[in-house]
Amino acid sequence: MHEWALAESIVTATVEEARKEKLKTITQVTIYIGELQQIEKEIFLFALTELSKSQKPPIQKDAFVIKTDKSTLSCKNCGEHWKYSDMKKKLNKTEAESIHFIPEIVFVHARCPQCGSPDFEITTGRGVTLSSIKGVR
Amino acid sequence: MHEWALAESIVTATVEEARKEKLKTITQVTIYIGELQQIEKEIFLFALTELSKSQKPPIQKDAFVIKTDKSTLSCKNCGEHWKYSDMKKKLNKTEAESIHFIPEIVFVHARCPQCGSPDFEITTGRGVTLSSIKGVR
Amino acid sequence: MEPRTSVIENRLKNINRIIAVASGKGGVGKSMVASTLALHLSQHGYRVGLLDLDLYGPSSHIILGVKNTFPKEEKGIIPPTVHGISFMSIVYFTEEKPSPFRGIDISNIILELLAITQWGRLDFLIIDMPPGIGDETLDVIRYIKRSEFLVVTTPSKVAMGAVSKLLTMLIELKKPVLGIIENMTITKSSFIEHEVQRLQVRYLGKIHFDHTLEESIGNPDALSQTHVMKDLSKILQKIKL
Amino acid sequence: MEPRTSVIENRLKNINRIIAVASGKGGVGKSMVASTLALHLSQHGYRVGLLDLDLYGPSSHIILGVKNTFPKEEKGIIPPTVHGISFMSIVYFTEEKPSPFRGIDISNIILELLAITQWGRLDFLIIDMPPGIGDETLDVIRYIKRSEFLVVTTPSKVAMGAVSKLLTMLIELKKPVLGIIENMTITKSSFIEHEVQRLQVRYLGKIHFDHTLEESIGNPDALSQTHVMKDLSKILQKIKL
Ligand SMILES: Nc1ncnc2c1ncn2[C@@H]1O[C@H](COP(=O)(O)OP(=O)(O)O)[C@@H](O)[C@H]1O
Ligand SMILES: Nc1ncnc2c1ncn2[C@@H]1O[C@H](COP(=O)(O)OP(=O)(O)O)[C@@H](O)[C@H]1O
Ligand SMILES: [Mg+2]
Ligand SMILES: [Mg+2]
Ligand SMILES: [Mg+2]
Ligand SMILES: [Mg+2]
Ligand code: NI
Ligand code: NI
Ligand SMILES: [Zn+2]
Ligand SMILES: [Zn+2]
Repeated sequence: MHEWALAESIVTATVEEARKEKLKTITQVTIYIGELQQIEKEIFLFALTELSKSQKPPIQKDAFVIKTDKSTLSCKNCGEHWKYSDMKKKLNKTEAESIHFIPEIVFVHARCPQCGSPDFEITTGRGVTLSSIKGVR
Repeated sequence: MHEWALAESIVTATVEEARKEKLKTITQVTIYIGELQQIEKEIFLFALTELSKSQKPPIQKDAFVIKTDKSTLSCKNCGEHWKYSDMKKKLNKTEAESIHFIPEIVFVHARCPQCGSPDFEITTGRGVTLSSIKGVR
Repeated sequence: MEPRTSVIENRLKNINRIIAVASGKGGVGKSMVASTLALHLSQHGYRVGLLDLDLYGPSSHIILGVKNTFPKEEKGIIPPTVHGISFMSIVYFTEEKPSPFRGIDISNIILELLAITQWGRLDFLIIDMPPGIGDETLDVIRYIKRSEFLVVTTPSKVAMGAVSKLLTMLIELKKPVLGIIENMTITKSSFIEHEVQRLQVRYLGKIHFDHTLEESIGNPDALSQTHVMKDLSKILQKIKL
Repeated sequence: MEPRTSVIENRLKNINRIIAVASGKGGVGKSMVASTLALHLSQHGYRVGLLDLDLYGPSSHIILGVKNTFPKEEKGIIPPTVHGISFMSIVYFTEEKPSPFRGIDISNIILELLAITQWGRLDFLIIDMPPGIGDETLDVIRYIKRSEFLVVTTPSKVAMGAVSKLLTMLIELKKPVLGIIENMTITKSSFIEHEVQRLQVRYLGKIHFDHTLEESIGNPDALSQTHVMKDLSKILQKIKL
């Protein structure tokens, strides 16, 4: 349910940007959610819709387009690339929940599957990003 | 004259890469030097040529193409973008020399011209990079 | 577009004052001062939050004896209350395992924590800073514009070397510096006081080296009875805290 | 392509052993141990280099009293010799100004220093590490594969909290750990010794808290006569240094 806080960041950023761009109505907001963060899409969309009510400029009810970004990781030590989906099953519930709150916690609870190093990076699909906003001027 | 050490890194990396790619001769090595580092081009080219002698695979005498990369900086605090060439005159000789050795020393001796923050980044033209290698297999 | 930065102001808007306990140098007592400051304020009836931003070596939970708690998930995360203090730390998520984070990770973690933590209404948010002038310090300056700095040093030349650098930067950036606390003094010396005067920052006083402090670590009630707390309280009077 | 990484091995190839003095925790005496260790080795006839990688709060130059020197530019940069030690530090370039570096900058600086410093032939290179498990530690592990770690802690639970994390990581990564030094002991306690045993790392002994140490800072001849140097020498015998 901390999805609400992230939804609020999206709505706030959207409205800020729309004001800068002098939009009268916001018609489309495209959001990517990184697989790593394991956001509950329904809750997230519900929060977005609730928080969008009575914003200025108004956000159309069906404006939100949510896409999922596959998480890929790569190792600085050995160069290996891998997918979060392959690694996920090794994490227990508490570990996965911690990564849900803060994606970088993956460096605490996971290792490069090839060399065992914690010195890897999240190449794609970290968390929630605002990709584009469309509207009418 | 510490250009020699950087030239050595280029030659070592070039030879490593050429071996990986199973090249028999190295015909072209394109190098970018970031303006920020104020590398002496002649000395650098001289060092490259000297160090290239008796390498395996051999590096052709006129293989090196050295291009200069303009240095641009941008501020994390206020968003300002600027060029190193505009900022350079504010640095004294010792400061410029320190940046010559370690480009990141620019964060010690320079500030964002708009807001005065040291929290800016080097967007382009930091130091020496190896851009491409061509050869015959 | 980075959406998290937009919501930070909103998250902090019901907090009256934000005080970062910083130093530049490690091991000078930042965490000890931050924790006892938070305890002191809470005991004086203020609503207090404590945010441990030392992500590699979080210490405030050790000093305050925080165990077996976890934030509540509710429109964000709500920090558990520990001895009257709303306490947030990376330790809830790391389970005391090593945290091999690079700078970019540190920055992302701080942004995430600031974006999702629901502090509610607070009189004071105390931030326990790590050493250095790296991503944590730059991000506090960048994202928490109204933070005030309380700077801790020890009497040593070695400590003051790093502390002067932080002070010089804070002064240059016109950040409010509440003053300098000289911690762990043993012999009489005015070295730090002089150095601080030279930098035109307020010297707040000394906290003496307390040989029995270690026994009180992990026990807030005992901590409140230490000489450290007594010395700190005197110092805090000077800045009306 | 990053050319600098390719030349590092070449730069370090004439160095017999590389010892990183680390801790995870700040203010425990890493710089003091690194500096006195370098002095000790140099006085025993070894060729020694000392690299201060604490880029925010470099301290070794303060402890050794290094002043008015600058590296020589010659096919790279040659560290000045200070009391027999080839000494390299960011301080040559920062002139004691603040160093507001982010993680990516730290990584770039370390790479640049490793690529351009011409150490020549050395028996030992000692690295004075900063606190934390951040870019510096990860880069030493990444780029200096044969580094051995000498870990410093104080007797405190707070210090050991951070130190255990570093140790756990070094053990997991199978890095050689020479052992743990317990620094600044005042009272008798076997807390650290027990903790260290639990982690199956070698406990090397104690360096007592030295009330008069501060007077010798900046003066290597005086430092060599301190109790700290005496305690350290005993410890070093155990690991044949
Ligand atoms: N006034 C004091 N007297 C004795 N020990 C102290 C005092 N202040 C702090 N300490 C101890 O010093 C060590 C470093 O303190 P800590 O708060 O962890 O420093 P930092 O957060 O700056 O790294 C800890 O072991 C702490 O218990
Ligand atoms: N054995 C000791 N006795 C007394 N003071 C010490 C001792 N070891 C270190 N110190 C002092 O403790 C402080 C921290 O030491 P330092 O080497 O700077 O730690 P670090 O490098 O781990 O941050 C310095 O002021 C130093 O002079
Ligand atoms: Mg990483
Ligand atoms: Mg910067
Ligand atoms: Mg601390
Ligand atoms: Mg140090
Ligand atoms: Ni959630
Ligand atoms: Ni040069
Ligand atoms: Zn790997
Ligand atoms: Zn700016």
